[in-house]
Amino acid sequence: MSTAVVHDHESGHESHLQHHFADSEQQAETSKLGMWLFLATEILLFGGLFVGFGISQIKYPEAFLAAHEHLQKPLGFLNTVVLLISSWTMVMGVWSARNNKQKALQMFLLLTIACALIFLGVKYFEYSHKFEDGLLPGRFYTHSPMSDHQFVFFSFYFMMTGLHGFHILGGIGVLTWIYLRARRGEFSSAYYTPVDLVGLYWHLVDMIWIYLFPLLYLIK
Amino acid sequence: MNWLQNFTLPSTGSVFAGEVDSLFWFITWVSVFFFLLITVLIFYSVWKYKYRAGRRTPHLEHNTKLEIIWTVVPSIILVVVFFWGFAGYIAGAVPPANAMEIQVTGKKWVWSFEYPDGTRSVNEIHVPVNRPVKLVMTSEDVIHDFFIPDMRVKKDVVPGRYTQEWFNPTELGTHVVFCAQYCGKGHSDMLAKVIVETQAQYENWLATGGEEMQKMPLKELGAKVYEEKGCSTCHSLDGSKGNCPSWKGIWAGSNKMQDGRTMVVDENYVRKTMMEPGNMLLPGYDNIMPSFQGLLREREITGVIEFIKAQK
Amino acid sequence: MANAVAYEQKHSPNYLNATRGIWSWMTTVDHKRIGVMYLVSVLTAFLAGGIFALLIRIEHLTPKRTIMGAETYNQMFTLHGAIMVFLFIIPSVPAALGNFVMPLMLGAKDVAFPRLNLMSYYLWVCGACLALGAIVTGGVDTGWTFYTPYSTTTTGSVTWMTMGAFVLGFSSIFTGLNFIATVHKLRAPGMGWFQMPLFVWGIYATAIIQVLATPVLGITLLLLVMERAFKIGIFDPAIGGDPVLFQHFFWFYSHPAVYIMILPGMAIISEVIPTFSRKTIFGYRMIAFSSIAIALIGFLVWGHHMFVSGQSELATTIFSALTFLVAIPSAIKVFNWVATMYKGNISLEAPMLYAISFLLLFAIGGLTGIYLGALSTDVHLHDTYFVVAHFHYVMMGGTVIAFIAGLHYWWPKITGHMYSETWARWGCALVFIGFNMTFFTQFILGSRGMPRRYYNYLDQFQPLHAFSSYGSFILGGGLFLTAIYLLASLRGPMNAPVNPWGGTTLEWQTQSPPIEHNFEGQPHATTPYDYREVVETHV
Amino acid sequence: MSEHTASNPKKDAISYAVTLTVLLVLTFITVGASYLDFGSGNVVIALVIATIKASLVGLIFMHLLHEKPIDGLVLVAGFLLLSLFLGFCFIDIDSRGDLQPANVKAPVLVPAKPAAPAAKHQ
Repeated sequence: MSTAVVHDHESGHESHLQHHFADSEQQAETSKLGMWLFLATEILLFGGLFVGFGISQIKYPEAFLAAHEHLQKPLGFLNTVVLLISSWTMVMGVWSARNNKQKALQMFLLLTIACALIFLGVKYFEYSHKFEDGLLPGRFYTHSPMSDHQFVFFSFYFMMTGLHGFHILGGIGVLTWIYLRARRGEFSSAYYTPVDLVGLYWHLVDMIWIYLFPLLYLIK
Repeated sequence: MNWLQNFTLPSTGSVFAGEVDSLFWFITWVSVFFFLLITVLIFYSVWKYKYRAGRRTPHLEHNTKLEIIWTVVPSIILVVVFFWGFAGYIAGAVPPANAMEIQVTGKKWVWSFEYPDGTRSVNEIHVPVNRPVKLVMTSEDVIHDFFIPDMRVKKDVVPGRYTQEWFNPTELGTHVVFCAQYCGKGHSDMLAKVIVETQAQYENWLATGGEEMQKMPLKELGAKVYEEKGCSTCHSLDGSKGNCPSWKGIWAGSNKMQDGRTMVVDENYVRKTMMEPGNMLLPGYDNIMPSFQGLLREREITGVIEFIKAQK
Repeated sequence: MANAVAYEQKHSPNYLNATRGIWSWMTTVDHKRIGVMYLVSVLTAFLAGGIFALLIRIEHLTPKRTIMGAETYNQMFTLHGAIMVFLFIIPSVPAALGNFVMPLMLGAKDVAFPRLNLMSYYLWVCGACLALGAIVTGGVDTGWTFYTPYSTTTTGSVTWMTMGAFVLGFSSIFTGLNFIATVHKLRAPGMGWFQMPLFVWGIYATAIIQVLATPVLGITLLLLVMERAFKIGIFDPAIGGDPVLFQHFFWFYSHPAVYIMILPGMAIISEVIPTFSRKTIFGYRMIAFSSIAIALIGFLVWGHHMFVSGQSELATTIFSALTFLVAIPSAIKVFNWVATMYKGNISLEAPMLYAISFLLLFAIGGLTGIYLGALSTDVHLHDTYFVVAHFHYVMMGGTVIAFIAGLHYWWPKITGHMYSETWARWGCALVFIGFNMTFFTQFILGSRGMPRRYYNYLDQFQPLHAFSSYGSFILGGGLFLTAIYLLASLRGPMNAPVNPWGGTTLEWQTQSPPIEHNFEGQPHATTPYDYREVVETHV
Repeated sequence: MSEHTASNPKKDAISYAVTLTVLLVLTFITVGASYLDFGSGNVVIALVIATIKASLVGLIFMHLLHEKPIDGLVLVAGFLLLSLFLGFCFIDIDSRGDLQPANVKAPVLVPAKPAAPAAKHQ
């Protein structure tokens, strides 16, 4: 049995290879599979909220219709566009890393972070509006009587966008970390797994918003 | 095998119980057969093929015929069990049209019941023998469960909605009811009794309200009616004006009615108001009170009168 | 001669003495050390849960108050359930034994993500601390199922406990994720899917459920906490919510979780039986596929916990039919194990005694499942002691007994010590007798109508309750004895040979205890369970 | 990954740009459709468009087209399980009978209080 561990340590980037992997391709594929599994758990985590939302909407269709009128469609639309663009800048970041374009990689990562911040800014604006109008989750809801069940819509609105917002925040964290590593020149076509993984995560966050937007803002 | 039945299952108090028991015993004997089969094979192997140094074992990787048999045979048995259980379940889920309906309310940690004629009881239902009874149940706080082992019925009692169960009692006597869904500190004390009686006994109980009602002082009985029959939702006792006149201090006063008559509030006035409320309207009030004709026992009406007398 | 071997082993480098000091353990990424840390931790949880169980049984010696009040009793059974499920059984086989053994069986140097593995462990510790917090801040009295609206209205520390379960859920998710990646990517060269030991298949099937079901538990518990804190209006009927929907959310995870608990137990039995029968496993593929089938069908049957809950008749019928579907693969496994023993060369060391106990107890647990899957009988038996007995036969008679079998089977590999075989047989006998006394009795209590979670009970049930309690004392004694002789073995010589039982899987090819990186060089992938060559045991 | 190293960087970049354009166009369409009334079709249209968008993100941006099938399988398993969850919950809630006790109107019906303007609010 050839001991596959020691080979080509001299080629520089192999220093990222952990001792229990045979080669960097095995390591990269393993990391990716791990990430995909993590994304599946994220889908199911959000999924519980989607199921709860769906069941509640079936239960109170009029209340949900009335409640969603309080959301600002243009802002939701703006945020959708911002996130879609950030997804593109992210995939271009991965593309730059894969093609050894160091400067472009840093630029695209910064752009992605900027989009994320814009998204949160718009969200903050929307939230503060809701807070003023008493459109709050559960027992804090004061806009109309509790008995019309509009508060259930806002419970879900805040839980879903809130959980999503936390994921955006987390995304900004890991993107910044990747950006700092990219500035140190750690990534190249030979090793860019972290960029790839963060990209996958970021696209998933985008994907969830793709469903949240029509469900919350556009229901009829 | 009677001793086994008596040791394992509670007494069979309903038609349904017998059906459940037959499936129970079918599964039991199938289980005993398969358990013994496995046990015998294991112990035979352990005994017959006891370890001997150097013995070689055959390299048996699989045997398609055997594997098909032990997949198909249990499958067939399970299909039978499924349909048997399904048939019983549907029979238990659909009450017959002529079933008598009793409303059940669960509350930490009491059961209360209401009969078709408005009679109420707490922690005790009286039912006539051989007549299907349907229980329509709801809870006022957390989830409870109305479980009558002798009838083999059980259903969660859920707040915010109604669930139902039914049984056709065949055995005279008392059958215990458990709350079978955990509901807190008093969960294990939330018991009730199903008292299965002959039709005559049952009717007598309905008419007299049982011993408890006969012994209760009239004024207390009136207070009970006031709370339980809904008088309290419209008539206040403190003089405040609700949808109907307050009872405070009305006794022996004289009232000018909507139609111009003047009447004194006495026994006949109160009784007439309860039976024909539409004819006894006071100015400023709508005709919203329902008639209690046939819904109250004689002693209960007297109790209400005594209760009104006491509201000074 | 034997002494010389022992001496040499004691002083040869292994994962236990490669580095020293508590810090080297706290920060280790070695799957074997993490496995051992898990083992110690989950056994501590088992002790705690077991003490609660014995207190409950003592309380039931008499129909009314024996040693505690109703509120204490309610907290006892809640903690017993929550600790046993979330802190002990779910991580027991996969995270403790699986962590240690699975990479060895694959011929890998570690799991795919060693640091994530350590994080899983610390998440477990956090979860345990939160659960402890729940006890300290007033206790929880909801039952481990947290049914609404009781759980949204009670004054206990529900939030602490649910957050604990939430964190433990993520510990479990990361373990599962790690194991799936490991199985997919880190098999030794030449080891195809069907050369994997069946233990790995079982752990793999378990990991699928852990990854796909546990997130829903997370969100369910979050929703519960939100309902308590904000009244969001989804589960609480007082504000229009649907308490039965909570049960769907809860059981969508918690029924597959039953298979998270039993599949690894089955996986251990698939190892122990061929080894001690010295015969190839019968129906390798059937056993492997049935694990996967159980994992997948297991997702479709959660509604059988809700037959009397007010779930619709249609849903109830569908769930009943699907439930019978999941019974078949379990039955196939049992027949395969029995067929493996037939014409074997069987010796009855402790792991095999426990494996045979497993077969008998699991058969009873499985067969009594039929009563509960069938609709009309379930209506009578639901929420009675019959259910309690049924799931203890599966969870304890199945998983815990298999866990103990695995503990004895791999004890020499993990610690390098051999335990006293004589005491082990006594321990097994006591556990088996005590277990059956405790729980078989409860089948009869249940079918006679005794509801579960009852503090007071009717006088007519007392003889059976008392008998069950006496059984539990014997069971507790047996487990205590087991703990004693296992711990005592650690004081003895490091005398465990490389392959004490004549096992054919890869973990028996490295020394006991293994070296830090598991194998000298890359091990050969061999066909497991090939006993055509006589393998001599060393005991 | 091996496919990527072989694939043409320029072509990749173009495909990403095209994907972004399609995604933005679909966003316009879904917002536009929400102003029209298709009855219950609105939800279906919105969800179909969302699924097309999500698939584009998955296949192109997340490289599922070029990855090993197992990665995509994981994602699909997640979605599949979710639909099962929703499906069974829906079956239960949809097929529950609306049970009412017989006496729900009698003997004492409390007249609707003038409160509850909530009912009109919807």
